Amino acid sequence: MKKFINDPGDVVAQALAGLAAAHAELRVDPENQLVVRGDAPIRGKVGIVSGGGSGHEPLHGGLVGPGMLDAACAGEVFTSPVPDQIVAATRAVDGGAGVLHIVKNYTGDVLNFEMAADLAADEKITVETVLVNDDVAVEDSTWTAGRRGTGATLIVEKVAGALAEERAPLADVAAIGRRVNERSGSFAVALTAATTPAAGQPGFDLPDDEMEVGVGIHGEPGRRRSKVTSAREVAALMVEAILEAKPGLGDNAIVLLNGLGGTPLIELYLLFGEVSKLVTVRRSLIGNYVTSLDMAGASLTLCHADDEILRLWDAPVRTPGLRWGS
Amino acid sequence: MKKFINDPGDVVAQALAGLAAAHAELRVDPENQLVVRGDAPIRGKVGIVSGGGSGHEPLHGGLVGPGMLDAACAGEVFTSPVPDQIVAATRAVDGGAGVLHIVKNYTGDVLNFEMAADLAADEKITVETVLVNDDVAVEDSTWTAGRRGTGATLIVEKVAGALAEERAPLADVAAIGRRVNERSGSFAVALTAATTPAAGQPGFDLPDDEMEVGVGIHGEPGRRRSKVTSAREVAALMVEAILEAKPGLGDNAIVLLNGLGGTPLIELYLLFGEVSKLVTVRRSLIGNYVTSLDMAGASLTLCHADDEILRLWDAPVRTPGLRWGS
Amino acid sequence: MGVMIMNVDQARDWIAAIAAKVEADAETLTRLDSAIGDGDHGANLKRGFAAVTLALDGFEAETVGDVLTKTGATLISKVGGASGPLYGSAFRAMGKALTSADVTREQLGDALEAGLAAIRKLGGAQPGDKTMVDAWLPAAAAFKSSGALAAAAAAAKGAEDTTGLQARKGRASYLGERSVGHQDPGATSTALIFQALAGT
Amino acid sequence: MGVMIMNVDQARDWIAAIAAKVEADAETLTRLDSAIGDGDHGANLKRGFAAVTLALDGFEAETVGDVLTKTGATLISKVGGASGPLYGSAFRAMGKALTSADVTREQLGDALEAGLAAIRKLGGAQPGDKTMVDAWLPAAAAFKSSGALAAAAAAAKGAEDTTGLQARKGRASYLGERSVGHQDPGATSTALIFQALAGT
Ligand SMILES: Nc1ncnc2c1ncn2[C@@H]1O[C@H](COP(=O)(O)OP(=O)(O)O)[C@@H](O)[C@H]1O
Ligand SMILES: Nc1ncnc2c1ncn2[C@@H]1O[C@H](COP(=O)(O)OP(=O)(O)O)[C@@H](O)[C@H]1O
Ligand SMILES: [Mg+2]
Ligand SMILES: [Mg+2]
Ligand SMILES: [Mg+2]
Ligand SMILES: [Mg+2]
Repeated sequence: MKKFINDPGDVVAQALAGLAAAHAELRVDPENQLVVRGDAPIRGKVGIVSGGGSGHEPLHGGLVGPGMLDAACAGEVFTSPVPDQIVAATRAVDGGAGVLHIVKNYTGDVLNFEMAADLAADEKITVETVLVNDDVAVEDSTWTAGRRGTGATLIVEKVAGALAEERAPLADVAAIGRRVNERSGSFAVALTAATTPAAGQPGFDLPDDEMEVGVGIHGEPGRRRSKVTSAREVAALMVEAILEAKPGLGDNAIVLLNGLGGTPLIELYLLFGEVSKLVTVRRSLIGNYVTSLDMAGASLTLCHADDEILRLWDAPVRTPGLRWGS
Repeated sequence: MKKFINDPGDVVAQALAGLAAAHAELRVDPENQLVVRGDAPIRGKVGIVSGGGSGHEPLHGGLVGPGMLDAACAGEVFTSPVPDQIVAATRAVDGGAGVLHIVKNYTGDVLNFEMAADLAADEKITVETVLVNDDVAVEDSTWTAGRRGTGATLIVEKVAGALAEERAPLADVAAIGRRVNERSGSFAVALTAATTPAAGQPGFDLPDDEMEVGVGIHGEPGRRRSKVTSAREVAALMVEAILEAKPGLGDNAIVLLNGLGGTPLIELYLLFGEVSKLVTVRRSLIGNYVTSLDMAGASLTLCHADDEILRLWDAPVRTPGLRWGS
Repeated sequence: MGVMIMNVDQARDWIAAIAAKVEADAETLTRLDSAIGDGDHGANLKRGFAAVTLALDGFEAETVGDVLTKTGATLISKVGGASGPLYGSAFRAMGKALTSADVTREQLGDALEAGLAAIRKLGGAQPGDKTMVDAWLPAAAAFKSSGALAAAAAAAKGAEDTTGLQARKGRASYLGERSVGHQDPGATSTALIFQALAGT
Repeated sequence: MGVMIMNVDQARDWIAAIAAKVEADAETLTRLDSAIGDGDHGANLKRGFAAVTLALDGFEAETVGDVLTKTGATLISKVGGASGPLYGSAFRAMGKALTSADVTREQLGDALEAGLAAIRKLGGAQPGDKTMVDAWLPAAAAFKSSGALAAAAAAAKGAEDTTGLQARKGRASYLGERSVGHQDPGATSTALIFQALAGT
């Protein structure tokens, strides 16, 4: 394993120390693995908390700031955070208007956030939860843990964050988050497996001419393998998989063409060019946002936007990983 | 070779087609491999043109926009652009106040930009050139082609771009670019080699426990190899190499901790945390900016800033790859 | 009333034995989790039980339940992932059920059932879904009928038998049919818990 | 006045022969450039001479120089990198020197010297710097004294002899001592140009 780390057991805290050194506008607590907006809690504003396993940077810690998250809880690599962290974050951002938890649909994340929400209720903090489950590679049935939360998380966080910034009430902020999730679908393809610092070797072996189709962002393999094909075919495969599961998402779309960590921007742009021929792009974002450590690969997220979603997507945001507007 | 491409011979134009689809505010010409600000030429504003081989994205095409470049010329992967492109870009951004060429110091880039400047002079366009040569891994002697231009290019482009935006005259814009270059040093370490689409295999073989020290961004190997060490030692190595070659750069520094393409953000932040203990950070930028396709590795750039440089660094910028301010 | 089979010190020994087994088998658990999950189950439990060991050191326990409740709470606050809340809740439920300094086999058997119930309530897994339930359920039943050695054997067999199952809960469910042919990591760590109880 | 040795059609044949050799040896050139450069020399020249082939097709040339000037201009506008301007300028300089429909060996020899001078002026390389100069220089001299076959042999030997040199120009210079032991890709492609001239 070749990585810029000191000790496989202490990667997350040390990376957060780097985030702290770079971003004085954030309150970073490397020990408890929390990232909080410097000006939180904001009186009367819904606080927005997300979190999950580390290894997906800039998600979530890099998306804390005005217009997006108020706090993020970083778990160990690919491991959801614990309730204590989530409660601490919830407390830190409660400005009296309640707190929204944005949770990716994985058993671990769901259970830990649930426990935290119970504990927060004991402290009389009102918590609502938006569950993100956009990954159409997983069948949404009682035979699975349900669809995973992936790329749409970023869009939910951006849009809900913008509405919260306008001082909308908790119910509305939660509702727009759910609306974005319902109108979103994602699909990922990996060319290599991720290597966690703890395991020290790739999570799965992938022959030199094969790709994992419908892969997850936690190093888990996909539903099937196939020969590596052209970018044109990969784009078609991803778009079709999404539209088959959730028809209509290709219209009026916010398109996130996301790198999984090890794929260079030149390939992502090339792939986006192919995707753009197949859907109606209203807004686009191309780059490494919801990553899986060093995995080479890409995910496509389509969000069938409406005017309100577009307006909130365009609203200013100022975080380490995403910034635009004034 | 596993890449999201259609045809190894047609990667650059197709990636630019993706950039065009994503960024309507830019005039992208995939065929001639040019990216131009939508509102260029701007009367009375110095036009800023850069360019170089592709594979370093977002450099340079992703750095075109208000506050930074007016145009970028994309060569083939790792191959400098040709004079025709550079002249076309120069013409497209000449608003009567002259044009600045920002050129990374590689034989190919230098020769092609020189030829282009001669041709532009024939068309009565005043061109000044800033040569960027910040990579201290190369000895600056008559026995080499001189130091390479790497990470500092981004800082030169940002700072000169900001001054040009204020309508400063060509001589001043060139002077600040040169000042940034003089006050900057960079050093890179690679954990894997880059694979160009044309070659289809890594540019060099690197054993599982070794790193290339002082590596370049065009797939060229470094000056030596060593065992992979801790992030702490890598940070010390990079800082020492820079300060030994150019003492004093660690004070009042703009620090660019740059990923070479295949290294995830969590490692870059961890590495930045170590660097931040060794230098006085005034501003920082962490991420993949001056890349070498899929190479895993990182480069450190230190720019010993003064108040003017800091002011221009902080000025608003709005490009696909870098944006802040209003 | 039956014979006392576990006191506070023996409860501590049980937890210490689990910690030792988890430490020794962490790589196996991670390897199993790499195949059909995300490759962290060994690291998760190692981190969790190391924290439990620290937490119990010097901790004043009056009852068997105190030890188990502390274990559960520590797992919840240190592990994360799916297994943290699940095992944490199981130990908390067992702790709640064992309110004396010495417990009988019947009481421990009921507590193991309560632990299972907590896992099932929180995680919603049915038997056959290829989870820790598939080891814990037969183990708890065997404990009641035939004691700790039988429970350890039943847990081990339950874990092995998950190999043929298709996962319907947890990350392994994402793989659909590809999950068949691999042993479930959580069921495997449950087997360690029951081996530790039997002193094997 | 000497014997005519090249007319317009033969000039075209020379360029066509270079294009064919570059196409055939592109992988070798790229491999050499991977070792001490950036691995694109083969692709660069292939792209360049393919463009030249297209440009010369149907192009009306009156003189040998027209063919070579067109070749040089096309290389400059299609290749990029270091070799594009260098070879492009060399062919342009040769073209400028050969202003008739038929040229003598003396004239062609002088033109080859002019090509070398253009490379040296633009790139600033000295003999021994491990560049195309180290093949072109002995080849041009051999052409003058002993003709095309000798020139081809001298270019090949010059290219081979770059192996022992430490690079002082171009990308290979970044490697310092590590550049020793590898043959220079540009010198190798220069050998192809002279082989094509000799029809070997
Ligand atoms: N819903 C569930 N009910 C019971 N056990 C579950 C459930 N989901 C997952 N598990 C168990 O948890 C184990 C995985 O634990 P671990 O790897 O630590 O967490 P994560 O899956 O979050 O990475 C699985 O092997 C399985 O036995
Ligand atoms: N200054 C120079 N003078 C003469 N030849 C040079 C010089 N710099 C580089 N070369 C030649 O160019 C060759 C490399 O060409 P190429 O790979 O196409 O360009 P690049 O180095 O820009 O990738 C080298 O092998 C060398 O022979
Ligand atoms: Mg996990
Ligand atoms: Mg090149
Ligand atoms: Mg796991
Ligand atoms: Mg080259």
